[in-house]
Amino acid sequence: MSFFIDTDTRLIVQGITGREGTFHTEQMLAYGTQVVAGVTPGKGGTEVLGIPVYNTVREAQERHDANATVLFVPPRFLYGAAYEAIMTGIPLIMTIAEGTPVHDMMRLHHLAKEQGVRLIGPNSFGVISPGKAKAGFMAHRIFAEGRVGVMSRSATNCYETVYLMKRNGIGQSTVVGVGGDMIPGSTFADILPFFEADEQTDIIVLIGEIGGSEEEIAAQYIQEHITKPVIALIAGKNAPKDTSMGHAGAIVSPNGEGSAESKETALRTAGVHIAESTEDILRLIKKLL
Amino acid sequence: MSFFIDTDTRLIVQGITGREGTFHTEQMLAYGTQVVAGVTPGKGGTEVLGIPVYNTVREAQERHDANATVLFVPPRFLYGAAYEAIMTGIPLIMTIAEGTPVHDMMRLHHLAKEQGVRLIGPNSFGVISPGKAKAGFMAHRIFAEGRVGVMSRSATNCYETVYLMKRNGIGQSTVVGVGGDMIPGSTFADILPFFEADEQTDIIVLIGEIGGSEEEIAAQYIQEHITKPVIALIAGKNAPKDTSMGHAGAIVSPNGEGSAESKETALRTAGVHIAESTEDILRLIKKLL
Amino acid sequence: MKLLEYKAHEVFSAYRLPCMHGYTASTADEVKDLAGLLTYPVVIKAQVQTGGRGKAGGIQFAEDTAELLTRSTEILNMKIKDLPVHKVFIGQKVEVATEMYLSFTLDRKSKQPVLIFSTEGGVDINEIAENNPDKLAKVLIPTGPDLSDFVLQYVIDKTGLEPALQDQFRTFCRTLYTIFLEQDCLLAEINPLIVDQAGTLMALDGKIDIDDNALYRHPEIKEFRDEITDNPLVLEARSFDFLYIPIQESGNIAVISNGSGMIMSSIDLISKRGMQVTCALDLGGGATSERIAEALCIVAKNPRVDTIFINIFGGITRCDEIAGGVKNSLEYISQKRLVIRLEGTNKEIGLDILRTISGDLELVDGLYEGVDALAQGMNI
Amino acid sequence: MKLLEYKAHEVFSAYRLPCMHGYTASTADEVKDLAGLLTYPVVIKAQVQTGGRGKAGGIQFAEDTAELLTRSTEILNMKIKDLPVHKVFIGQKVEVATEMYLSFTLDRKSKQPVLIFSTEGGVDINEIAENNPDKLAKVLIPTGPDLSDFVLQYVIDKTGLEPALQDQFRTFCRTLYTIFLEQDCLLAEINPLIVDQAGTLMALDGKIDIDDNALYRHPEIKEFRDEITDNPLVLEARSFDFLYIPIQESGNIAVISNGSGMIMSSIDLISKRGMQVTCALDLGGGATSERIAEALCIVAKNPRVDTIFINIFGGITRCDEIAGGVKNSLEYISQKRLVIRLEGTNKEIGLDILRTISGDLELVDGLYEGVDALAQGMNI
Repeated sequence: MSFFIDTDTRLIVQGITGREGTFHTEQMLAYGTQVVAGVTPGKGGTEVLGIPVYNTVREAQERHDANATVLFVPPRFLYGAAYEAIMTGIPLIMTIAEGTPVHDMMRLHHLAKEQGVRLIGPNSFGVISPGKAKAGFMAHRIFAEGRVGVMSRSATNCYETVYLMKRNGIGQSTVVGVGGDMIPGSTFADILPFFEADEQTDIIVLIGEIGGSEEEIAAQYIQEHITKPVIALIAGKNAPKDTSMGHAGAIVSPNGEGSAESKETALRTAGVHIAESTEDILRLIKKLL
Repeated sequence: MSFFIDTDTRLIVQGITGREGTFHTEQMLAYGTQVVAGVTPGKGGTEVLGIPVYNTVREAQERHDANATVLFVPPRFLYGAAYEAIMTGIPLIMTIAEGTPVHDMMRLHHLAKEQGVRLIGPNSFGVISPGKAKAGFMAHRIFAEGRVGVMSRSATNCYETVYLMKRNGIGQSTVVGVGGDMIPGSTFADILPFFEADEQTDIIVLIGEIGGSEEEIAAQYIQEHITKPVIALIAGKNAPKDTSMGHAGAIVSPNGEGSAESKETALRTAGVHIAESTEDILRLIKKLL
Repeated sequence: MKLLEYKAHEVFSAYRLPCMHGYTASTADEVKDLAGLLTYPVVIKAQVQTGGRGKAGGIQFAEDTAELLTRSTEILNMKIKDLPVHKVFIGQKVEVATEMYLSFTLDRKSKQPVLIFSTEGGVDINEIAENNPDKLAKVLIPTGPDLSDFVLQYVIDKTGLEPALQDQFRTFCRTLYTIFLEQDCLLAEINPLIVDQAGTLMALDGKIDIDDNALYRHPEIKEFRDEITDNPLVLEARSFDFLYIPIQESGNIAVISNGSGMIMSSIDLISKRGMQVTCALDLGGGATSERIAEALCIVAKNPRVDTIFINIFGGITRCDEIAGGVKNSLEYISQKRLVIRLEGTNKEIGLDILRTISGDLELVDGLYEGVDALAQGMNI
Repeated sequence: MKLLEYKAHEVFSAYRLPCMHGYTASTADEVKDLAGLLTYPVVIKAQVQTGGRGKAGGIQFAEDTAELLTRSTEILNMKIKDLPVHKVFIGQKVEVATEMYLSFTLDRKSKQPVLIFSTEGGVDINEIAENNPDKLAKVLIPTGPDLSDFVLQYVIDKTGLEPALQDQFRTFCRTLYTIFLEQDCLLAEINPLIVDQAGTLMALDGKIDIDDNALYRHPEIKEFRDEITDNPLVLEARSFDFLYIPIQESGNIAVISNGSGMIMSSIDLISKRGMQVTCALDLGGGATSERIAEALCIVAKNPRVDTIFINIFGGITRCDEIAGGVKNSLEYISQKRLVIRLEGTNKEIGLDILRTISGDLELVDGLYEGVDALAQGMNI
């Protein structure tokens, strides 16, 4: 039993009638994910790929006993769609959109905590438990089922890593796209306990980057609570200060807050193995297996 | 170590300059509680009983490393004072006032959950760990230190019970006034895990009453999670329907929701010992000891 | 505080929620004065704080002034479920095309407001839930000042509300929800919510229950509080800040105590022994002897009361004040049997005072013992 | 998006926050036109997106029109930290009694807004925090539209703000917090927040940083976005929805990739081998060959670039589109060395296309191998 999504995940796709929503629903179905319903306000009563579409998340949830939702909606509609999913009490909400206003995410982050639901993303590829199910837009053929848990702020660094792993015969238990924004719905520290408790996970890989302090907070959590080996890569060591590196969250402030050094130091102190590159992650995994 | 308040509790009294606030601060000090600061907006810089008063909870908390607060403020100011305490992140907030608007409590209940702080009351006598510390207005001489945990919606029924226990040589670990309002900050089910984990507690006594469904929810929690013996009394079996019995929360709706029968049935099914009266609680405790 | 129907309509009007407009009258003369203002046919509705008015004949129609006077007088002389009708509400009769149901109430379990809507209405909501669950939608509302689109869309889709009514319905719900929040309602119910011949939604009847603890925020409503209370003892107690609770019409015992829990426990024990409590009075905390004497006088005024059980577990309330109160009121309550249990603060001083009183006070030590004494006195 | 000072003052004005009023000018002629509107003495402030303006001579005063023209021309011809001054802001000089500091920013750790206030101001806030921690208060703000009394009271008590200023301060904070929320600010800073000779609070300088992702909600501000960007390649890339990031002035390598993480990783590996990246371009996901050709042309326009490293891990981005883009832009980038790594969707088709191209493309398999090739080519 994987902890976020699995063969018994009954997934709603919010924004299923959009171009991306439809395309990735097809991909998710092809991978074996149980997509049970779609939601697009105003399109209730129609069908996409044989999947019924509803106006509201609650109706979709009630009629299909859904337990997760993935949002393929443009950033300016993310707040409304996620708010609805949170308030309907969907226990797992995965948001994909890149470019969500940070004030919107600030409110959603706290709201999800209040309502006790798990919000993943945005600016995330989603979540995949290889061989079981996926929710998001990741190219699933580069993943392989196995015993390494991965969570990453960056999609491309994550892809590079899992593909390297796959070509070397190493698979993943669950891979979570934490997302590249300033305020993620769930932080590394929020997700760590799930990997720790997951019987399928032997090693945890954390792919962080400059900006914010989630890696430092994760380091503290690892020191206090995590018994499994953790490998971390921090991207952006040579990025200039006060310059966004594409991800809204990947920015070192003028006073140096959010630097790679600070993160690596904190993680190293917590006993985490620091990788210098994606290739290096592979080397460390091999050493630890 | 008692779980809510103890000898290392560093208590703030909000509303310390009021008549009741001052009187009960004196009582709490006499009992040995560490009252470290008072808060009354506009009275910052003064002193009450030698205890410094501040304008804001944050200043009191920062200067005295406080970890709990008790609110002796009139019901119409409860929302503001509790909001401040919650948002300052005081981990334990005990509210006393009777007569708080239910819409105010609705908002505070969710806010406290969101912020991860524990809110007790209102319409509550507070919390006491006999022999260690108390926060509230309970007449502490009728309590005795011991190994029975008690939580009660009613103050008078609780007093009757603990005093009977004391005269029979049985003491309490911690006694929590859940409060008599429609929406408590913490419900029986919220508090049960603390008694279950508390090494000093051997038996749990739950004093409920008609109205709402907290006893039913507690019953379910007990069935699933509680290994210690639980004794319950439900007051109000013979109260007329659709009539408030004094406590805002003690009301059976016209359709019979919130009846004592429903509560007793649920609790009995969960393996709880049902007491017919306060005397009967004593008899059951003696049997179980 | 449960508002009378006409008062609920006043609240609706203030928020521009389409509802019945009309006039109230308390006497036949007042009805006569209204005659010229009305458009016939009219409906005359008894203003009482209970359901089942229609079945009891409390709602009648009139085609002209003569009929209006006859019917109004009839209703004003009625008792509905033992409640006398003091007031009627008279308004133009509306041709109803459809009856529906809408309410906002507080869900104590989730601690959130809940919206209940049904395209079936006019009968009790529990009946609808049982017989027509498909036509009913019940949905918890995220706490906050706004009613989200998705909540209303769900309700519309679930009940299949016809498209022509949806926009009106949304506005209607938003307004009623604003009333629910701003007026501190425990319940804001419209039943029936009707569609008239022109296809317009309208509240034909309304129930609003306002949180007593929040009445200080609604002084304009608070002043009508006494209007809805028929029991003069409740009113008298209220004027002293006591809570007087009628229990069983057929009982003969009055319970006086200093807390809700203790009152309920006392009634439970007394009832268990086959006796009946007719009323209870909650002193609250810290009452002085003067106020306690008043409390005793109030319950003594209830002619059904032949026995008064005073059960005090004093914390803030001092037993010597209780005893003083008994002493001061003795001449007014001398006809009644008195069983007194004192515990807590200044217990011994209180008992000493009571022992000096000549008369048949029965002093007991403990609640259980008190109930025992009550039973013995009644040979039970 | 970091607003220029004058634009921040415009935002303050719109919210009636007391601030500097003045005029902007981009040329000496424009300054001349303003002369008649001014009350001397005036202050002339360079409008550039960097701190340390004052020390660099970018803030000057003038007693009369002649001096104004001299000083303005001087400033308009300046470069401050390599940034040319395109605009000056001219306003009446204010006699400052006290300088303080106030800001609202986003605390990424707690995910809440944070208020920072100091009765010391005019210098960098980190300096104040270090030298005068007693005069500084930093407090997280509960998310929500209102700034609670207790938050402001704490700040006042903590910093010992003098009583005469407290009411003004409260209003000032509330207004700035409204700006912070409504304008989607990452930072709303006033430094110095001054008290003038009359005892009035006023924003003498302002920094507003607006969340780029929320600019769609602020079209009136978005149109000034290009004004603050001096790099023409950044502007050109933006017009194609690409992100062009200047890295090291002294570098010679351009990195083109399809994602922020991969760009950072590429730079990290290249730097680790002792080479230097001068710029990077993020294609985002799913770029077509036409757009990819544009991207290549843009980086090729940077005269410092002699080597372009294309590193693609294609998901939505297809490798054949990348290859097509390279082919189409070949004539514009022929002077540059090209190292190309393709992985993912349609990799083989892409490689086949590239193999048909005559020229010195270096095709590599893997990021690590790509960096190796770069190093070998530079004899490192």
